[in-house]
Amino acid sequence: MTNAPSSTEKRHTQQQPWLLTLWTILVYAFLYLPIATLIFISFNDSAILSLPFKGFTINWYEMAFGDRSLRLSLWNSLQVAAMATLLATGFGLLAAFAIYRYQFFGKTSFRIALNLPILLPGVVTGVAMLAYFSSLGLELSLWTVILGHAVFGLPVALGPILTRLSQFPRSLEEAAYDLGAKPAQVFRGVIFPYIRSAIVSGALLAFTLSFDEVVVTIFLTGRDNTLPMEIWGRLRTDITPEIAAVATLVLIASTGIVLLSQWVVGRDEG
Amino acid sequence: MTNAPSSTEKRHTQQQPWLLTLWTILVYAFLYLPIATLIFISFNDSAILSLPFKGFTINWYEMAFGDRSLRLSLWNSLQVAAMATLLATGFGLLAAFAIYRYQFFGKTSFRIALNLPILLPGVVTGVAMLAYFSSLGLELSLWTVILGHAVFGLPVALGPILTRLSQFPRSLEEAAYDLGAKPAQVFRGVIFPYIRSAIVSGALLAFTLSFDEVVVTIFLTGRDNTLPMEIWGRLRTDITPEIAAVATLVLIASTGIVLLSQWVVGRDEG
Amino acid sequence: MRDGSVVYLEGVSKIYPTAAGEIFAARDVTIDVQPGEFYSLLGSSGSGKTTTLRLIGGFEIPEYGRVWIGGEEVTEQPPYRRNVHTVFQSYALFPHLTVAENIAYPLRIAKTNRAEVAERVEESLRMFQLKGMGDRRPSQLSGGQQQRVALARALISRPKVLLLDEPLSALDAKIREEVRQELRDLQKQTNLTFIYVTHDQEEALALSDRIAVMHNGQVQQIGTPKQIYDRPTSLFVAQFIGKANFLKGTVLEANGETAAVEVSGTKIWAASPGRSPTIGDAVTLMVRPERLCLSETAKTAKADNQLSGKVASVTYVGQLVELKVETPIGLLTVTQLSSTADLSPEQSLSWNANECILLPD
Amino acid sequence: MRDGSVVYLEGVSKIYPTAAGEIFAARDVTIDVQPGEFYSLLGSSGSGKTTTLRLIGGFEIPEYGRVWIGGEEVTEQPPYRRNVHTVFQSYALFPHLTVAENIAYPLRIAKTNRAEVAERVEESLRMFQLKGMGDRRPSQLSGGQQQRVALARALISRPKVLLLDEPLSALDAKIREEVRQELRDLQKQTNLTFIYVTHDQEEALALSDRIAVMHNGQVQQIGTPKQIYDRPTSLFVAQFIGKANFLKGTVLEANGETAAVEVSGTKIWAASPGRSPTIGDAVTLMVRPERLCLSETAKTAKADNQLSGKVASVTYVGQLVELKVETPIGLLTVTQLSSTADLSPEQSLSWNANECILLPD
Repeated sequence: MTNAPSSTEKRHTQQQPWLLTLWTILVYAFLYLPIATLIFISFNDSAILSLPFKGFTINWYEMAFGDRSLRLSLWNSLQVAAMATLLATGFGLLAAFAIYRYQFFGKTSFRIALNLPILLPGVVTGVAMLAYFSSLGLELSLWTVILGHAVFGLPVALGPILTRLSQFPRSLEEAAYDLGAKPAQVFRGVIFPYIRSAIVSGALLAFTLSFDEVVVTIFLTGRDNTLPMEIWGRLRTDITPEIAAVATLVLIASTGIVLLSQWVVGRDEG
Repeated sequence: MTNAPSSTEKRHTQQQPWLLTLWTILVYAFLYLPIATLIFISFNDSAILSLPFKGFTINWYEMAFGDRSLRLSLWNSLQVAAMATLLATGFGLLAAFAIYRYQFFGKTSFRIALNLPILLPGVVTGVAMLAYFSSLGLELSLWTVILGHAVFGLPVALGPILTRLSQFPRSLEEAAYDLGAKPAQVFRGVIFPYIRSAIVSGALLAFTLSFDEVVVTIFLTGRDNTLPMEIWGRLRTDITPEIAAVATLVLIASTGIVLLSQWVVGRDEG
Repeated sequence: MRDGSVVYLEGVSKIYPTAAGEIFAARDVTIDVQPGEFYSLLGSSGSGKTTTLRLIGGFEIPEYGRVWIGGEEVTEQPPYRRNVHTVFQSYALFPHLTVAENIAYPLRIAKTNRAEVAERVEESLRMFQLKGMGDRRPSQLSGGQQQRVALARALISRPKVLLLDEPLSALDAKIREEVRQELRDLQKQTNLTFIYVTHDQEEALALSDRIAVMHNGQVQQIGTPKQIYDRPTSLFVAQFIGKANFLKGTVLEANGETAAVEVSGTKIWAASPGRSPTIGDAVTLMVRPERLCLSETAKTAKADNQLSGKVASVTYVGQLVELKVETPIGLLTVTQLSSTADLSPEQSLSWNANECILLPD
Repeated sequence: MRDGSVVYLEGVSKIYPTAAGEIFAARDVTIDVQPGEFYSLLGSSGSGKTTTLRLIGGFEIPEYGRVWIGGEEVTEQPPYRRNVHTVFQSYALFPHLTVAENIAYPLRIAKTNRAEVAERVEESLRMFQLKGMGDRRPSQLSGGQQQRVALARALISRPKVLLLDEPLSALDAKIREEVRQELRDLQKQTNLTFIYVTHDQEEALALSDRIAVMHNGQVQQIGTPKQIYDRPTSLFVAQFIGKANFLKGTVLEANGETAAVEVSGTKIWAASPGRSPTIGDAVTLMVRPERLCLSETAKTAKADNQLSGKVASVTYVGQLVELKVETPIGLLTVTQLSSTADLSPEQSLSWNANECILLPD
């Protein structure tokens, strides 16, 4: 109740979230120590897949690059991922348009149904596809793997396209019609530029998913190995830091593709 | 240019999207014929995992229920999923609050970093965790599997909680403070009821993911088998429609949990 | 169709099927728009004003009735075959194109040669004060600038008619009035036909040559702003446009378009434009609050209606002062220009019969 | 602090750090609010009005200055220790609680016994015309009803001061004026202190006992609505509130608070409330368009200022007619009440010195 003058000293009103900083470090550690260990071991001059660090070497990377069966499985993986991505993105684009454009009975369930394959256990999808292909009399090969990957790649590719399309202002389309553009011109000139980045992003995601997949692949492949299967196969026979080197390379490639797809989407929005 | 009277006949302006209907049927077929085949085969009175349908039997289900090692692996799976879900949801809830509440350096990258484990190939996570645990001198057991599942369960559980929290109007919290509630009362009375459904939904998703996981599990398990590993192990030895029966049961359980979590989220929003 | 109309809708209805049955978004709408007119469709949301505009633009096809543009029937023609362009509420600028490319879009679609496109875009940028902004993206412009780009794009291929769907609603209140003036000037300069959709009565009154007031999909009244405001033909229009005092009464005498009406025991003289009232009918009288004159002494014999009044409350809202005045026939609202002078509570209220409109119940 | 104030801010500043340095969301704000007052903080977005309200509510703690409520310093107290309640712009009703549970929330938190809670909620529901809606969820109510629930909840524990953050902005234009009246009546009945944040000058002028006009975090002028409108003390306030004609000129003569100013060769008499102008100073004169009187014949010697004029344009906006009149000192805007009579183009313009405010440049 005193008639005090205006205080001239600045009051500190910001809280220091030190508890939070500690917590952040813990979460990072929980998530990232394993990955850090992996990278260390891939450069560790020791023949077992474990620390302590005994000395720096790029020996394991040289072995990995010189390994013929690893190279072959990488080539198989790239082929499968490319074809599966093409199928998934193509069908995904059409499905996205169907959902966006028309109102029809069961639209909501159509959308849920498209997402189901990615939510189902890989084991179920794998057994189901195996049974299906053998019922059709198809022989197991990389082609059956491609079809399998396309099925769960479709919802992944569909996601970004659908999200972007749902942001597409209908008025842009109407404005183009209004200004004299015919339907094909509207698609080429207005809709496609709008969703282009989402298509690229969806395709990149589908590619990564296919490239990394193991479970469905094992059920559906014939004699050919993909890269993750090859890595995994070695776990049972000779378990050396060469695996750590290969896993590190896959890690870098996967992270790169994911970041790239995030960047592609972010660039056209915002 | 005629001075015509008002037309009295109704003009038809609705288009029939028959092309779309056809397309919808095709997509459904592409995605669901394998699953339909699986279910048929599980009731098929034939010793091979293939059609044609020879007669109805529940023999394969009886065999599956009577199988001791299947039962044991189911019990292991449930234990692992329950513990991993508990860890993932608990840490996820704390991480969600950290992201929501405070502005700190690297908030965006913190969020991306939390999601990375789910985007990484299972093979990479598996090798990394194996190397990490063996460096720590931990013996492989169901506990190492639980830790592994918790790492990628965290972002899955975090997702719905974070989405719901980001919709939480800050003004509700301020209103509660304004009306006399202390911080703990605000959390109990206002924030928790708002995100409750999202926590349940996130936990259900983490549970499904853990229950279905194979790749990381194989790297991290000791002697104990989980259910998907057991199914998969049999693929190499005796491949009979018993697998189709078990896969059908897993399919039903997984679908049920996913739909349940969708329903839980949907109920509190809208 | 009526000859000379640039846009003519003849008994047009648009029906949407819903779970609860069919809804008439527009019902039996007949309007004729003359060349060079600034024609407004005024109504609240759901009144059918935007549906009517979309029927003219070709985004909807009516279930009943016909649409003529420039003497040609276009009822079932798609938008790209109609010589009308629309300025959308959201402006609908193409985000991946620059300002210049947006403006050039209709010309590029029409395969105009490059040199002419460049020249006309340059001219258009100058006309709309967008010089030097041709290379920017729409997202880098202010709301007012975006609106000018939308106008420039809609006008570059010289359509007969410009349709405007609430073009000012996305703008700040501050610049809205400025842009309103620009729009009016543009229309006068180009002598184009504007069909303007708005829910803002002030906008419609200030801008339009004629207004069609819409409600529940139907046209309620068509007329000049003065006709709509001073001579509403229905209780709905009288209530929807501006503020008014409404008095319930019974017709005592009728003399052509003038009538005496008994309101709470007092005889009030009123006008009944266009129809002769029947003695004994229950009617509603409308008188605008700014048409009631206040004076401290009772004036003699100058006004048709005079009442004594007592000021009950005064609300000050800047330019205007709103007074509630207690009179023998109830509480009346009176609006005056604000002034620095004070007001004594005892007042005499007067107004002429032609300021007091008789509306059938 | 000044004794008797129910809320007193003393030189309060709130600073936000940004990449480009510190931003003063509020800068040296000093306001005193008396018990029972309807006090408005008026400004555009970013003016600091909401920050000031949040400093009173306790949602922000100021870097400089102090805050008193009811004679007690609360500068660093959290919201739950302050005896003020807020009605949020979004109403902030708890979606998982019913209407009755929302209203009861402050009592439940204060551990009031069940019987009293039930009784007071019942009374509150009756008072706010919410009877029978106690079991509904907020999402099942209309905007106006939600606002009444927010008011009921904020008032049930009988705070000293009610803070209102643009409470009408989420309502339809149609019912906004109605609710405005209800708010004013509620404040008069309960004799509570209201601190009301708004960007709508009409709302502030119509409702407030006093208004603090804010801009860039600072208070520009504090006064009654009439003071703010008729006697702005700065060019900013004169431009922000209402419409006005601004005339640039030079002071010729000064006589206490009256001055003669030369504007484009014409001598204009003006008032300079509160300060005596210096001869030779460049100044701006402000005159409101509704204070300019038009007449067809030049009146003699009644008004301090007289000009001949020619009507250049007439815009009709319902209650008002806005005229642009060409005069020897430029184009002036004149507002009149609309009437059915026509206007001749040659007019004489007159106004008194005390309607013409001199503002320092």
